[in-house]
Amino acid sequence: MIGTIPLSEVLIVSGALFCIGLCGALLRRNAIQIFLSIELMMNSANLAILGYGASLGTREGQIVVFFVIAIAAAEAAVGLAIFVALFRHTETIDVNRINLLKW
Amino acid sequence: MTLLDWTILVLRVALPALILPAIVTPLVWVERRVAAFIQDRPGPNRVGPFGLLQSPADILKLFMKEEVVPTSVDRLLFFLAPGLAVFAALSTFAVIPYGSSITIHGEEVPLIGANVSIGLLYVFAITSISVYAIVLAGWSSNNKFSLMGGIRSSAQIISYELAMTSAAAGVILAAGSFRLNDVVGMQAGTWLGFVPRWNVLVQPLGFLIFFVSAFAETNRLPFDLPEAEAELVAGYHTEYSAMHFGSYFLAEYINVIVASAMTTTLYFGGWSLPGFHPSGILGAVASIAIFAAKTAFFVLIFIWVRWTLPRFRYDQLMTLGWKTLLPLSLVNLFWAAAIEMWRMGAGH
Amino acid sequence: MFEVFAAVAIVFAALMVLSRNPVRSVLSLVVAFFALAGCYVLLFSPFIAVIQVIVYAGAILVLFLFVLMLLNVGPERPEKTGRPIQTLLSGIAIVLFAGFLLSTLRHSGSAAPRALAGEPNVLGRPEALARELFSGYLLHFEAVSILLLSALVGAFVLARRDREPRG
Amino acid sequence: MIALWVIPVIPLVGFALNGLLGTRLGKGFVSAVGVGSAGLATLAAYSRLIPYLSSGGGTPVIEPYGSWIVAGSLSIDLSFRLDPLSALMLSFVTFVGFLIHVYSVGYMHHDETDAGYARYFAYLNLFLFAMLVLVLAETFLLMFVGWEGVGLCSYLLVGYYYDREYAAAAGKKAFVVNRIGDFGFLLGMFGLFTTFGSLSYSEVFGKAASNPALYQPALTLICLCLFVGAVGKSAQVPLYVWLPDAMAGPTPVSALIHAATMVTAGVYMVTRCNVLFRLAPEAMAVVAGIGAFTAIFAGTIAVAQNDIKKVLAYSTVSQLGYMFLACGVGAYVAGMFHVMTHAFFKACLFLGSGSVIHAMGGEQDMRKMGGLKSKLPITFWTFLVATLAIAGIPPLAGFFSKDAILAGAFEAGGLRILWAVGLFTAGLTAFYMFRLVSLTFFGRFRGTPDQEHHLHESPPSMTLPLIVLAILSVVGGWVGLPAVFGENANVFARFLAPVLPGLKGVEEHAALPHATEWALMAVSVLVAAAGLLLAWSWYARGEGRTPARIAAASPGVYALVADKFRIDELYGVLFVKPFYWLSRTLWKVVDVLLIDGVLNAGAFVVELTGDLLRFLQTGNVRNYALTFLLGLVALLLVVAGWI
Repeated sequence: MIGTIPLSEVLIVSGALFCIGLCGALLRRNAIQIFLSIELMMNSANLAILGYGASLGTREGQIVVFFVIAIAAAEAAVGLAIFVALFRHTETIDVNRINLLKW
Repeated sequence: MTLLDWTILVLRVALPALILPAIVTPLVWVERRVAAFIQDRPGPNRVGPFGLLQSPADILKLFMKEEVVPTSVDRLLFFLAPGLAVFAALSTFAVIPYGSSITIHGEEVPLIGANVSIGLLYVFAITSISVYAIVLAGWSSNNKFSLMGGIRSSAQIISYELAMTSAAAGVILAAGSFRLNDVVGMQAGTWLGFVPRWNVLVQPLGFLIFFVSAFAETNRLPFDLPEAEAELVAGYHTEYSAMHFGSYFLAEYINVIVASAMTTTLYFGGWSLPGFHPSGILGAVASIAIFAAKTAFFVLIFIWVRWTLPRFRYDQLMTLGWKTLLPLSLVNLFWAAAIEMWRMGAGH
Repeated sequence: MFEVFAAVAIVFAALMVLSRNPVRSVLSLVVAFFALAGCYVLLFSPFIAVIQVIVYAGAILVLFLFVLMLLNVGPERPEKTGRPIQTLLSGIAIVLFAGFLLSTLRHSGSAAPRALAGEPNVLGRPEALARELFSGYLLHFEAVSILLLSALVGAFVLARRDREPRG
Repeated sequence: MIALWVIPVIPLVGFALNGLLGTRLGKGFVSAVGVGSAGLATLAAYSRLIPYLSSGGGTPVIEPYGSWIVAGSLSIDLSFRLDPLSALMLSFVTFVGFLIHVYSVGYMHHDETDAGYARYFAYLNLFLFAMLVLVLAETFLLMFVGWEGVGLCSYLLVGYYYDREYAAAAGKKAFVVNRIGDFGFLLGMFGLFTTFGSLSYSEVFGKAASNPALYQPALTLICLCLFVGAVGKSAQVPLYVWLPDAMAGPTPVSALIHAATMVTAGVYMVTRCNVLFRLAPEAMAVVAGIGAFTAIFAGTIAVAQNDIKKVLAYSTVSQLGYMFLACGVGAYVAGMFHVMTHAFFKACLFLGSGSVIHAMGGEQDMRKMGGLKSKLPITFWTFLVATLAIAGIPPLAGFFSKDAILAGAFEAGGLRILWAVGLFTAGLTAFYMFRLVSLTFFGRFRGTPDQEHHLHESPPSMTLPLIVLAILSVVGGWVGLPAVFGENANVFARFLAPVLPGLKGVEEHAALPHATEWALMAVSVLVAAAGLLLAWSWYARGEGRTPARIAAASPGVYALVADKFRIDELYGVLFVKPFYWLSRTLWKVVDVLLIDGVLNAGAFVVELTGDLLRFLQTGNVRNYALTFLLGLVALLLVVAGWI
């Protein structure tokens, strides 16, 4: 069980999750769902990092992921605050309808 | 793994999961009797001797009642939420050591669901799941009172979790481990021969913060704003009926027990007692009894407070959490760190 | 065991993307993250797994739910004007990227078919991790704490409702 | 012993104090600092001069203060030099400067605000600093610093009343015309450096004297360039036009800068470079010619001027021409002698005229004066002494110096044209100066009754310098008695002798026989007396009827002279207008059309590009994300080598 997971398997799972997140980020119109997809992509990266860390037998992977999670928390707080502020002005979080920043 | 190992594992995990709901039934009776005593009235005393059978009767009633589901609820989440609540409440107990250890076939088995290295963190992780049970209930009910209750509850739990975690961090600092068995172990023994080495004596402020936060976490009075019958009808479980309502009821009481058990473990030495060195089956049973007694004491305090203090206003609740308890918990953390440094200095 | 967790994670991640209802999206992601936490445990990182649950499931995603409930955003309505070119291009790009990524990863995996090494109890011990974090990475840790503080202030300023003149 | 650098630094400190704090601390403080620093500088200078003179003053003292500029083969030290020539300049620059500072306290006291007063004294101190640097410098470059410094102060002080348009214009004119001269000086310095590889006096002169033939004809060119600088600074034809206009500044300024010190810097410079000039006879001839022409030309203009300061200004130009005449004929000692005596009597005259203007309430037109003799006795007597001195009446200072120049011009031989011109100019000088005295102090008062009522003698702070300068105008010439009074009578010539070393291949003029010298003296005195008497009879006795008749008889000629030969107008047509036209053309064509055009074209291209590219900014975040991904895919494909 533990200790026999091949690294390539971890990486494939990570890659699959990343691609799923990518689909969501590109194809969804709800800003919050896009944001969720980005969080998923970040987690897939975490998985890959942990996989590498474990395969190399170091704790550095865990430390990097620790920081990634902390930064993700900060990012989520600010990002959601932006959505709230945005929603107050535009009454929508559909990114196709938020397009004031153009010519 | 042998069959015996599997059996032991299953027993270790299942025992508390089965016993806890069983305890809840008499606990409800106790609460009602105590409440009646405080309010100078008899309380339930008709069904069975001293009304002891009142609670089983109520439970039977809840099982038999008709399930009413409003039309525009999100059915999946609506039914998922109560289960989540009970699950979260039960699984917390897995990492709490409820007794010393027993030796089976020469192998020492600690009396704990899972003796993991991240015990306390696990407790907090599970606590965060219980938020979902309430939020989802509030949202899926498609009822503005429920939604308000759900939002209030999640905000309250998240806010007090900060203070609670920070207070518990003081204990972790002193123990040097997240493992709750280590926390209990460090509290065994005495100072000067008669003062128990309980954390409450070193970090009284931490204990106070933890215990107050525990009230908020369990949504008990004086912090029962998510339910707040008078304002929000019944909060997030307004739309629930029959046993789904019963699930929340059950979860609340389990949470009270778990919170008391946690307080006991972190600050009052858990199953240990000064001068008590458990050995053999008898010792193990004695340690479980000690643990149960301590926990029962705090459960009674929960009940006592509920029928004594009035409900806070929402802004007062938030002010208390963010502006009083959180800074105080940081003070406590610094205090714990200072003690630890002093202790390390004395060691050299 | 890992395969089970991974399958759950992938399925619920896909559900998250496919769901029209944002609340369901969030909940799917919660499940996916729990599954990922399980994967982390199997990768000798129990501490990270718990942090994952506490921070992601317990804080970040609750925040998402919170915002969704505050804004009361309904399910995504189908758009009147489709953007076929954009969708097509996105599809092509994603397929290309996915193909590239997966082939590369598989390639790297097969080139170095390393099984995970290390003593699980040693590698994942929180004490050892803490020692490393607070010695070699102390500066990073402090920097992140300042980042969190500024994010806190920033979020507060951004989401504040009352813009009354102070006086 | 005080180091030489202390002497100029004292007024510099005064400048800083007055310039930075003067406005706040009031007139008392400003006067104390301004006059005090000038006095201290004078004391410091004399504390060096007296030991130097008593020791005979043969060898120059050079005080190096370290390296100033080092770049490639160029290496210039920061050093000061005390030799007879700089000692001479130092003596009267500090002393006359100090007297004029004292005079200024009385002259400026009532006219100006605190700020203006502080500004005035700050500039005056700065001028003193620059002039001392100019005089004490050991290298051409350091001299140039002082040279430019005095030019700047001149500009600032001429334009002191900057709220009056003509004063501002005059300051500008002085600056622009001086720039032309400075350009010549700069070219001369470049020439010196390329020819001699150094800018230090001792090195340059030493090399030139040791092997004169080697450096011809560059030497002539260098001398001419340097002389252009001198022409600008010392107001010689054709660059003299700024000096009469510079009278727009306060009168003490005219006395200090535009009579006694700064304008003689050109003569000082030529004398300083006498080694070079004497090796370039063609340049000497040019110097003599320009000097003689300027002398007679400016003298002629002075005859027809009615503004008291203008007469003195043209007189100054004329006298400066005299000095260059002396240099040009090789009589450097006579030139420097005249520089010194001129400083005394011309400063006295300017200060006297200032006293008169002060009394007249700002009136400068002589036709509205007259009969001030009794009202301003001290001013009158000192003014008269100075006038007699400039006219060349023995035994006053001007007689000896002028006689020395005339003797030098006579010695030079040739057709004696230069001598004749000098002699005629001497007569002219006596005539117009006495015309001035007659119109101002004799006859009856021609001003308004109001002015007459307010006529008063000036305060002691003004009259005291007048008296001191008048005494100097009398005795100042006695240090340079001509050879007829004995072989060693000319102390001045002996003192300056080390500055004029003998040169191989340059013949010294033989001394004139005593009889000839006596005859020359007699002739010049006679001519001067004739001029005096003519002016006296025409203007004091005849009240200007005869000159009016003459002017009426030939109106064209008189108008031409009175209009200063319309040189300014000529320059206007010849230089200023074309220059304006050229500037305007450059502005319209090169700047607006070409430079701005290129710039605007660039901006237009950028704008156009932006106009087109901005359509990529759809404002749709998904488009951006897609673009991002497409870019990433492309990059990955390139890295993988698939494209």
